[in-house]
Amino acid sequence: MGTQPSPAPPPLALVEAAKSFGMVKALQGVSLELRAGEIHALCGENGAGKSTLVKTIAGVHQPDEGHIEVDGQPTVFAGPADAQRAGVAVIYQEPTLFPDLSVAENIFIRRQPLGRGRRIDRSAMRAATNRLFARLGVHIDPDRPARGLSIADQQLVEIAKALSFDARVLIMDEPTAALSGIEVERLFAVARSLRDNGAAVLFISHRFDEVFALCDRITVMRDGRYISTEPTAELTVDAVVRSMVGRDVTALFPKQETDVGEVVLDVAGLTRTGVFSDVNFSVRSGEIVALAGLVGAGRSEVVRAIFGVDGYDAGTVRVGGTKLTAGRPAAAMAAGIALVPEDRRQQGLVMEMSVERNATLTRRWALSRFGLLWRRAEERAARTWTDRLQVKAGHLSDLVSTLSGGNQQKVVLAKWLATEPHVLIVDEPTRGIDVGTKAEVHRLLSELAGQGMAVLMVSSELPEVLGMADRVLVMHEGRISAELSRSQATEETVMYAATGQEQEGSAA
Amino acid sequence: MVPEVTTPADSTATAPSEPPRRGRALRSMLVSREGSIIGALVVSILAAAVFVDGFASGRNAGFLILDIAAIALIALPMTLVIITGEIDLSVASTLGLTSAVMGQLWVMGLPLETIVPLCVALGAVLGAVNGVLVTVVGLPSLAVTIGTMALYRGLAYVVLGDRAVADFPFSWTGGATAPVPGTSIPWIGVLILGLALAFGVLLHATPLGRSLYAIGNNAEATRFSGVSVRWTKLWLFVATGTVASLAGIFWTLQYGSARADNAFGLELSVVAAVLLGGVSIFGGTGALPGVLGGVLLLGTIRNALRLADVSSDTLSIVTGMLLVVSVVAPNLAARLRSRRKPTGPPGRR
Amino acid sequence: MSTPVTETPLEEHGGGDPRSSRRLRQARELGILLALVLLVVITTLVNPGFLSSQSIDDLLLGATLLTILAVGQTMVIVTRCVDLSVGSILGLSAFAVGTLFVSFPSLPIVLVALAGVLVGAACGLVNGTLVATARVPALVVTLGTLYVFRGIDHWWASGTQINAADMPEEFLGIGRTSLLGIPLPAVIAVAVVLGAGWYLGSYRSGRELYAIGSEPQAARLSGIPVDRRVLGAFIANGALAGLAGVLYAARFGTLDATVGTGLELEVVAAAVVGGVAIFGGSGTVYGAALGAVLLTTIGSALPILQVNAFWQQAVVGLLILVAIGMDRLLAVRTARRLRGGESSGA
Amino acid sequence: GCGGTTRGSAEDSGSSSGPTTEADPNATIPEGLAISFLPKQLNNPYFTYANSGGEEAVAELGGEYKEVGPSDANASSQVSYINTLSQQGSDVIVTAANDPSAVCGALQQAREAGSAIVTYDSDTDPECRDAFVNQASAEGLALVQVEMIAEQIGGEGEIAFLSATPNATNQNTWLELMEEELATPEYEGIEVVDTVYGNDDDQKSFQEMQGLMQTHPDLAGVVSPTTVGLAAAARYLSTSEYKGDVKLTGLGTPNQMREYVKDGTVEEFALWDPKNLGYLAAYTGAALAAGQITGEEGQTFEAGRLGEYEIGAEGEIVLGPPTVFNADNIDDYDF
Ligand SMILES: Nc1ncnc2c1ncn2[C@@H]1O[C@H](COP(=O)(O)OP(=O)(O)OP(=O)(O)O)[C@@H](O)[C@H]1O
Ligand SMILES: Nc1ncnc2c1ncn2[C@@H]1O[C@H](COP(=O)(O)OP(=O)(O)OP(=O)(O)O)[C@@H](O)[C@H]1O
Ligand SMILES: [Mg+2]
Ligand SMILES: [Mg+2]
Repeated sequence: MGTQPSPAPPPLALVEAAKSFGMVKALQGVSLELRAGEIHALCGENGAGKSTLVKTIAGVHQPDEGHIEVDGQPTVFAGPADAQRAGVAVIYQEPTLFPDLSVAENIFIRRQPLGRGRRIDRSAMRAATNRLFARLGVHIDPDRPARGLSIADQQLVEIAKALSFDARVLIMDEPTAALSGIEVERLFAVARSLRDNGAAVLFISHRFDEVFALCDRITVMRDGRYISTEPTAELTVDAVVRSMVGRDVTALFPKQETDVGEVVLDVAGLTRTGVFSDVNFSVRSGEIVALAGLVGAGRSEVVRAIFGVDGYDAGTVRVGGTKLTAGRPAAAMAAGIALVPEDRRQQGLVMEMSVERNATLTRRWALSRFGLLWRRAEERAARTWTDRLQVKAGHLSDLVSTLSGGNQQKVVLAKWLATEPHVLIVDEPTRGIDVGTKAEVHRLLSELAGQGMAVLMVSSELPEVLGMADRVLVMHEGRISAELSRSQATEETVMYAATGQEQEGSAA
Repeated sequence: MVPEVTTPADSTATAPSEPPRRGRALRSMLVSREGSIIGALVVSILAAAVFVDGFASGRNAGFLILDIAAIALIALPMTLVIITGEIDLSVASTLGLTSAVMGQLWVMGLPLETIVPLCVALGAVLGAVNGVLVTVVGLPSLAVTIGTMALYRGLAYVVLGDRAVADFPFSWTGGATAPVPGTSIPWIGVLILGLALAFGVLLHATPLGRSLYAIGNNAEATRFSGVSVRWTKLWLFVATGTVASLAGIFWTLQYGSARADNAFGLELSVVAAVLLGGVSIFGGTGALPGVLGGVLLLGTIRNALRLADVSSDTLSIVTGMLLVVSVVAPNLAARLRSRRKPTGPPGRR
Repeated sequence: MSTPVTETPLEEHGGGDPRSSRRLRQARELGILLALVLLVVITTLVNPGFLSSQSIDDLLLGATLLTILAVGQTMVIVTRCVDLSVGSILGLSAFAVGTLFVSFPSLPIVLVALAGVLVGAACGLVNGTLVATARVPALVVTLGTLYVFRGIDHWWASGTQINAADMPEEFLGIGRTSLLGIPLPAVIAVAVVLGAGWYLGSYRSGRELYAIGSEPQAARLSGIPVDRRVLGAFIANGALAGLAGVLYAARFGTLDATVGTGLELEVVAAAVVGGVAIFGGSGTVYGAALGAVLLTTIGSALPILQVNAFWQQAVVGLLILVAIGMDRLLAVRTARRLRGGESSGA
Repeated sequence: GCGGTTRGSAEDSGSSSGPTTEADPNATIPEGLAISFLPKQLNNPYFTYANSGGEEAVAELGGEYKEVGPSDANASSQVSYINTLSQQGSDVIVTAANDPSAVCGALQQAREAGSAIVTYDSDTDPECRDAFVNQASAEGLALVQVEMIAEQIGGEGEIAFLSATPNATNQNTWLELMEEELATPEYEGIEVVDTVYGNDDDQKSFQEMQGLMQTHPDLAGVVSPTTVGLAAAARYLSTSEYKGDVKLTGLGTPNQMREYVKDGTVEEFALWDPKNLGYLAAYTGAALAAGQITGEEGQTFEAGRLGEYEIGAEGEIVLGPPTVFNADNIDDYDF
């Protein structure tokens, strides 16, 4: 590392660390210094080893080689408790809450304020929780159970938990993936104030605007290796992307112009009491329609109802003119709908099954002969689509849980594209996906539309919405508040509609 | 439903605990878990044949098969149920209730030709009750079937009370245990083999079987893939009830005695055999050959030890140890492997 | 989405009722209490003798063992484990107590009782070690040790029986003396319930048991010593089963190798009826204790209500189904309320 | 010549042995007879004690004694053990049936394979065994219990039965006979108000007793024709307010009941000597295997220290009249 040494040894450093999982070398000779009073970004493609690095620093994994230094002293973290004692607080990529415990207890587990006789002092704990939420500018009832919190709220509780440590080192692995703009701003404000008070912060995100707005230095990783560390001021997005991918990335939103055909999907008066109501829209073949809105607007719920995994109370869904039975995903699939869900770990993939079986799960019946499944046919079918999407996996029989997030997302896409749908619904298709893969996904979507597929895309990323969609539907509190053509849709018009302000720009 | 009783250990410790190796997943699975059970079975059969007087005879083989018949029958659908992450503890009570109803109907003068189909239908209904409570109402199957275990056994007593009905015609009772002509293998053995084949093909080579594993691993993602998790589970419970009542009919004829307390406590033996056969209690893994191996292994060891005049206390200890060792050994082996090589199984220290 | 355009009202986050979970739990326990009261009232109306002091004593004594076992089982179930070997542990510990009295008639009673508890704790240690250290599913392990402990018990007893005459009068007296009008074993059971409830509710390590059952993976990431806690829960459960064995010996006086056979599912049923989630993470020992008392009361009320003895088991089965069904209903309603908090505007 | 004398010959002669052949009262009992005891449940103290008598007899006969059995009192587990014994070529199987019909098939197969079958304590269907050694005639037992309770409650009042399992063969027979006896004019003043089942489980019996007391406040006496039930009921009474007021009698062992007889909870109870039961069963088996008897009514044989016995109807052999135990004689017995 070529930067000049700081006067005091860094509070936390990783030295020449290596870590393998079976055949996968997740980390190889990676060194990283987190300095007091600095926000440090870590960038890299999916599977570059960022989360593994975080877990190594947090004591979840022990490095196979190399070691950790605390204040310059080599240290061994035998478990997360050791890291916590050394003042390291971590927000993991996947929320790690206890659904049955109250929000306050989730934040203070193992460190609950004690009263007389070492009993837990509940009122002190509640007060402390409220103070933390006030700092984050949110209000979540400290006494409610964590079960049922939206993903955004879960993430906020995680952040509050990390803050409560008053840690010397704060590590955030994609904390903003589920947050909306305002919450992100608040989080940044808090992170900056921590930095100004002398904490070392490590920030991981696939959103470059955030990285450049917040961080002082950027470290890039590729394929488990350390590539570079540079001050943010001396870098551009293109430069970072180039070192991440090892080559230049072509256009992020390769929108093709297509011929829009017949109406394929037609949704009328769709209502689910308390969640969304009177949702009307249609999608034509060859068209990409984006469903935009703030987190919690009910977009995922609408597409889940269309696909039939959730029921609905009123309204109709038609595909190619025929009405779909409510609440039956099999019927939706038969009619040619595919849904790539937003939560790939819970809804998209069977993590403990092989890549191959995940890829063919949607086509079990189509691939069977005389009611029996033959390995050969399965393997061929799986290979076709994983090859087309360039899934990086050691072997098709490897468990899908061993793939990186981005590659997992590709497997989900593969399993649905294999059904050759007429209507492809994608919910947050690029959440947590690196730039390279993101561009590929976008190219793929646009190519599919070009071939006449009707695409409905739920996305929280405005650039993606604006870059990809032929038409934008904006949802606010369970209703469609605006429908914008490609030319009408701008950041302003979409955000106005998303926040519920009536706009003259909304057209039928 | 997620599997209800899980260890606090990471999921990786319980799901396939070995790191995925190169090569065919199926083959490595056979080499590891089912293979070792079947290996243990072969070894114990050979050892018993050499060292235990009277083990290696056709007559004894017949006894052995009759001994494990009910367990083997119920273990087949139970395997599928456990693979989907559920469990059915009411099977022995279903068996008992079927037996009681069979006795009562016989006392009332119905011919057995009518009684048998009625009893099979009853089993399907009892299974459906479990299934509806689990899938439609959404209750955990462990709790539901503890409840119906008490309920069905109680109903059996309500139906038949403390009586025993034992005057079934010999043509039926004798027929139930009669051997296939020219051999000493009872007919029931052939029936079990046939059913095992059917269930095996269903589980391992059909789209339905594939979705059972998927459900056991992640029911939500499976539902998102267009599988009707509810219907699948519902039918599995119906199948389990049906087979349990078949076992009840067989049991009644085998012992020539319809009683409310027939097969009391059998559910734990069935679950033990299935788990010994390498099915994970959390669902998602396991194979039918392994389960058959597990059933036969338990039966063989008990049969051989009895012939060797080992007392029933020891039998009980051996059964328990076998179960514990069968789950502990692979885990310890994996740990030792990971200690030797720096590359450990995922997610564990 | 780096360009926040307008202020959104953040106050709307995570709406829902305050303290709804605790209220749910209380509603749950009140429900059982209500069922219990109803049962007692009806039975007393049918037969006033049901509330005589003798029969209340009998009832309390009868519920003692199941209550203590249910408390121990709750501690294990909240960590998402289960212990099916409790019946065998109870049998082993009871027989150990009897054997000690036979072999060393001069040993002080307290010491013998302690030995009984220790035998239970040792069994719990075996279970816990296998579950926590070897990382194997609790259901499988304890199903195995159910057979093993029972086998050891049989092998040890080998056909002998220990009778009341073999045990000191003062020891058997434990089952007969009463404190402030309440039988001593019942007092012990109440103390166990309160102690365990207090510990689980107000101490860090107690709350960590709930955390472990709620989300094991997260528990590890939070640095909770999961293995140690689970081991502890199993040892505590074993010790309580041992204590139950001691009380069994004192109360019933006749001991052989079959003591406690088949208790395990009844204990789990008591916990489940008492609202302890079989998935772990929620439920209280108070609920479990109420469940145990309710099941015992049903056992003694049905004969008095002239319900055919053959119906008893069926009624217990129905009750279990109703109890878990009610849990589910309450949970669904709470979930709806929690969700409704945010989108009620729609 | 009938019956196998050794394992090998037993197998060889196979189906030729059986009760149909002629009895030879003078046949000698061969050395080395394999006599196996299969109780309802292993490690049950009652059977352990009874079988010790069997062991004594087998030693006198110079045979090979063996005791096997399940640890749960199940007919199905018993069948496995019968099959095992038959496979081992046991010359004599002495068993107490958990279910009169469920073990029948297996016993008959064993018989075909050359084993002599003796039942003791609980019989099976008569056609499945060669002889049944009855601990006491059912009538004798019923009578003595009725006499005891009638005398204790002064010939008048409500009584109840606390039995074993609802389908225990012998208990049910006794209950039936006792009710018949109580229906005679002599016992006009006595009314049977209830019958409950403690399943031969100590705790359950205890609770059932307690239930009886609450349901029937005017209860004058309880008869428990099972050792487990009697001991549990006595223990309940000894510490309850009903002690002395409610009379208790039935069948029990002196060791279990000594305390309650001495503290006045129980005045009198009865039982046979189980040890003699096992002893007689062993001799009966040996006599069958040797061909001295075939199980026909009227045949006689020597049973060691117990003297000569004659086979009654349906192959039944009665041990003798039951013994009544009370404070005067209880210390003379130790079982
Ligand atoms: N527990 C594990 N077992 C096996 N392989 C693993 C495990 N955890 C991570 N890996 C592998 O290690 C590599 C690095 O993964 P990691 O999660 O660190 O990537 P990442 O940079 O965080 O990616 P993303 O941006 O998608 O979150 C990947 O190839 C992944 O498949
Ligand atoms: N896990 C959950 N449990 C209960 N309610 C939830 C949960 N997740 C979301 N909700 C509720 O469902 C509604 C819609 O939530 P959701 O956040 O999925 O909407 P969305 O528009 O799809 O947002 P996004 O997809 O960007 O996360 C909200 O009222 C939210 O509170
Ligand atoms: Mg990551
Ligand atoms: Mg969404």
